[in-house]
Amino acid sequence: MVPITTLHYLVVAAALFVLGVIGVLTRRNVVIVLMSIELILNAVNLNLVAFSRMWGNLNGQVFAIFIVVDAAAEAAVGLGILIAFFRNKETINVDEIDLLKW
Amino acid sequence: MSARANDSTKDVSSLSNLDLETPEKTYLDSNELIINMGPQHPATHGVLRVILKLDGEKVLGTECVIGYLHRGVEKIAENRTYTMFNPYVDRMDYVAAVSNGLGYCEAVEKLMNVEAPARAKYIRVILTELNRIASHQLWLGTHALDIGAMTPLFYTFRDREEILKIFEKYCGARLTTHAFRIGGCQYETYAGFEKDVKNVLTFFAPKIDEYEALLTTNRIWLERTKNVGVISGADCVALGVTGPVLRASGVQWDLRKAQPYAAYSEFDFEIPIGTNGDTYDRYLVRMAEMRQSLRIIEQAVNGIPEGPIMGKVPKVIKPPVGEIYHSIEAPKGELGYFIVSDGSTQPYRLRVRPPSFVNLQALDIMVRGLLVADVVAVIGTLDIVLGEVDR
Amino acid sequence: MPNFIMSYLGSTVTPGEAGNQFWALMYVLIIFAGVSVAVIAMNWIERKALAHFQVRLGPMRVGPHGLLQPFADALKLMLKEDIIPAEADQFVFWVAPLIGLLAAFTVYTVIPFGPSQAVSDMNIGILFMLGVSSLGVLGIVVAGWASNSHYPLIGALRSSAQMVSYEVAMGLAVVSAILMTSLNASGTGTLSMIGIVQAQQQQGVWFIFKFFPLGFIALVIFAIAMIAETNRAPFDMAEAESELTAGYHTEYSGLRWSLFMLAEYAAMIAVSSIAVTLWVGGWMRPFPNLLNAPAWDFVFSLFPGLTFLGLAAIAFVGVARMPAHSFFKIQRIGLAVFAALLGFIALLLLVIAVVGRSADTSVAARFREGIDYVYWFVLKVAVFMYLFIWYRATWPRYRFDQLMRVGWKVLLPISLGVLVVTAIVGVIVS
Amino acid sequence: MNPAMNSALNSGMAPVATPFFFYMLAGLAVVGGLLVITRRNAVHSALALIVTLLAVAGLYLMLYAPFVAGVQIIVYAGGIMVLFLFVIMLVNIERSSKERRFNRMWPVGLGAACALLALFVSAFAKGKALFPEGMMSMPESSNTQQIATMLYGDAGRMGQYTFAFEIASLLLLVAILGAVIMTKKRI
Repeated sequence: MVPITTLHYLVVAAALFVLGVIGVLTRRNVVIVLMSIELILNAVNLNLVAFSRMWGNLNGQVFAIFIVVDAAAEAAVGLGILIAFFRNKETINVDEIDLLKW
Repeated sequence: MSARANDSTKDVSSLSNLDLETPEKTYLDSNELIINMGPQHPATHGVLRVILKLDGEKVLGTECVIGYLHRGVEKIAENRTYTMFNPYVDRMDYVAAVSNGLGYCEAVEKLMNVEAPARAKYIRVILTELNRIASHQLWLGTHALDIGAMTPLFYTFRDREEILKIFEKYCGARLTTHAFRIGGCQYETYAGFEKDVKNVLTFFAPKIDEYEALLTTNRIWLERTKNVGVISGADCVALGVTGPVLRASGVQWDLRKAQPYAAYSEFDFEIPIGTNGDTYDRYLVRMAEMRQSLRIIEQAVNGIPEGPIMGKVPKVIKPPVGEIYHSIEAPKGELGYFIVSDGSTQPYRLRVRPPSFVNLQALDIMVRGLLVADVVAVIGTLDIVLGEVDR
Repeated sequence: MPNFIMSYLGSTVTPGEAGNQFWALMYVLIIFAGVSVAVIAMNWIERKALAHFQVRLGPMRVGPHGLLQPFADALKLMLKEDIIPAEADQFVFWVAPLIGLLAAFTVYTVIPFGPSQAVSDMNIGILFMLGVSSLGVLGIVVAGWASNSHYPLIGALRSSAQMVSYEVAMGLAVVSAILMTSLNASGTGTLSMIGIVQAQQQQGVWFIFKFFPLGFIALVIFAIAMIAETNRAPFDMAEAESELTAGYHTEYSGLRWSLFMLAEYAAMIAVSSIAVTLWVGGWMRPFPNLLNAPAWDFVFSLFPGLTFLGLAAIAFVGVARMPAHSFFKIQRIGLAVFAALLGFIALLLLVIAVVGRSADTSVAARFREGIDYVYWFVLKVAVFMYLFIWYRATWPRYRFDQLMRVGWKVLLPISLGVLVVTAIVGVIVS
Repeated sequence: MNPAMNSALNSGMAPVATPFFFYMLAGLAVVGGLLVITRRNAVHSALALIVTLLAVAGLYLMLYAPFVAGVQIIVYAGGIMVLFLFVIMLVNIERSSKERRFNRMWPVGLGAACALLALFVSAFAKGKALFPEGMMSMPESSNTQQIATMLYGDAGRMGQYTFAFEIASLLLLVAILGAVIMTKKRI
């Protein structure tokens, strides 16, 4: 069997990233768009950790932790906006979020 | 909550013709949540159905749907003779059957203008007060269980057994006793009755302390009951609420003192009252009432006179034409009987004023603005028996 | 074969660490079976203890003193119709109990029953445990949602809010214990479960007594939070039967319901194990440093046998006290057999203790050591489990807002304070 | 998660059956990701995302990054996903689940998918030349400690990322306040 190299991880990360991008671009449900963003962030994390392993350097892992922190903040604020929006418009459809001010 | 859950209850909201406070627009779909509590629900003490209108967990309003246990007791009375109807009243408030019988017998006696002999009155007082303790014990156990304390239920049921044993020895039945007859009592006390009752007296005082040790100063119990289900004395009076609920709101009103019946005028006892009218005060009032009942029983059993137990009552009970309202202080409040007689052997009309039914009205104003968990506590503290509410 | 067994018994590290896949798998199986048995035993003990708290007898009919009741219940639940409500989300409804069960059982991979008696010694052990046990909430939330009914939904929302809130206080209490592990010469702490117990051994004190009362307060906070985490009385808001009928599992029945119960009890044992490992010295017997003579070792190694002997004696007393009526004949025989079984186990343990008393590396000695470790660990866990029952019998239930207030306004500040004070004291001491 | 694998990874032993676990976890992650963006029901998407996150945590373990894996499980699977599920239950998803799932951006999605395909092909074609096969060895057993040193510093000195770490905590505080202000009816 082929030994597992950094490349393998990068391919998985790329796949997750592309799936995330497709989700963000095409889905209409805001919750799922936010989840797709989490997918993208995970793909980035996987890359960072894989490179950290490749170079024997922990900077990548520390970056990954910062990204997790960022993801938590993003999820909290994003879902907060979503609820505030839902309270006013009673929809969670991105296509209907088309006004600058409401 | 999600509207998935809401859709199925649209028909329930149309049932409600109460003008419930419109909920604030919330982020929860801006719809209030309507929950059917009961009739199959562990905390509604039988088959009470409460439609709760909730904002999250906050109660905006309630509506009680009753009648699931309706047996037409008042209608049955019109088709039975006065004597035959006597056992039926036991089935209304089945945890305080003796009180029900006492109220009915006294009402008919009053209508016929006969009086029970002194000894019968004393026996009546002893049994009724024993029954008051038993009823309060059952209330305490189930109320504590509703709030989440399992153990008091078993303690109270263990101790209630002693009282039920006396009932069983006296009249052969434990729950629906049919202890009294119109004009007095049918049975003389059994040998050792007084000893048994005195045993109960010495047995119970420490047991009540035991319940109090479990609950009275328990932090969680205090937090769950203090300032929960507050009702003012004026509101109580306006709604006709009676019994411990009324007294816990600071109104000193007890029919045993206010218009003494049986032999109550001869005993020395106090009417415990509360100040805040919250669930905790109602708990304290009922605990104090159990102690007062012990006092009454002690005086009664020590001063029980000798003599006949049956008054001069004709074989066929045929009260004169007229009407009468007689009420007694049942464990749950004022239990009244209104009897219209057309001179025949059967009542023309008999109307019962059950305390639980009237007290249940207070549920709505007591729980508005509280949480779902408090609804359970308040239903428990009202001490309702559905047999009596629905009749 | 003996060599093969010795290949494991001779090892001083966990099978996972030694890369011994066969024994690692065996351990997984043993722990799965052991936890299941413990859950069954806990079920019986809880019912009996609760009954005796409440002046009643509890199960008495199925088997002597109801000993077979849990098995009968399990059988009943398996045979019961497994109802999936028509409006429920079929797949999620199906998968929800499994999530909870998986989370509860995965935790056991890092629980150390002894220095080498664990599936694995992860160097992020405690982090892993907290993380995986927090996954259990997903099962509850999803179960409440999938039932598509009001009571389960409210129950699920309540319990998820509750578990997420109490995790914070719980985590801070755990951190203060982890901080104590770093009070050694190198100043390096550890997150490994085994390392935490060893740190207590090196410092010569269980962390419950360390910097008294700091360790004790942390344990109390953890003990309160763990009750909330496992949804037990007085924090059983999620399944408050008098308010929400049965909370998130109202719509569940049969086997699926029993999986929820299994997960709940497994989670109770798991959090108790964390508490034991972090504060009460894990597998260590009392005074391992003070009374470290081989003679003391021997005395303490008699405890498992004596415990079983005591249980056997109690069971025999039960046999003697049974009414002489012929109706009880089978029950008497059953209880006598059970007592004899306990006595046999006691005898076996005592023999092992005597044979393996020398501190050499023979099979018997290693075996004796292992039994000691597991015995003390299980005994300590059992004390915590008893507390769960005791609380349930004694206290009323908190209301939801009060529960959140306790979590955020009482436990959180106290645990933060304990953490800061522990850090300061630790710096001053070292 | 297989215990033998985890522990072997943590203790510096040669990992067992690495390719098997890698392909299993990678497959789980990708299938989970696919389900996230295709499921109609948001709760199903969330469950799929949980599977992906746990699989990625497993991949971190295989990359000798146990601390990151632990953080991933605690923060992502235990925290963020519960938040997501909570919000899904609060908002009305009945309507959105009946509507069209996708908007008119599908050509872009198709483009992205094609890009992915191209990436796979190119990686297959010449990827091996780009990345060395061997990996640098790291002392995994003190992974947590080394990360802590980088974040907090050691022996009185500031760590490399101490300042960034403080900023991150500030970010979290701001996020908390923002979320509370936006969702609360009345402050």
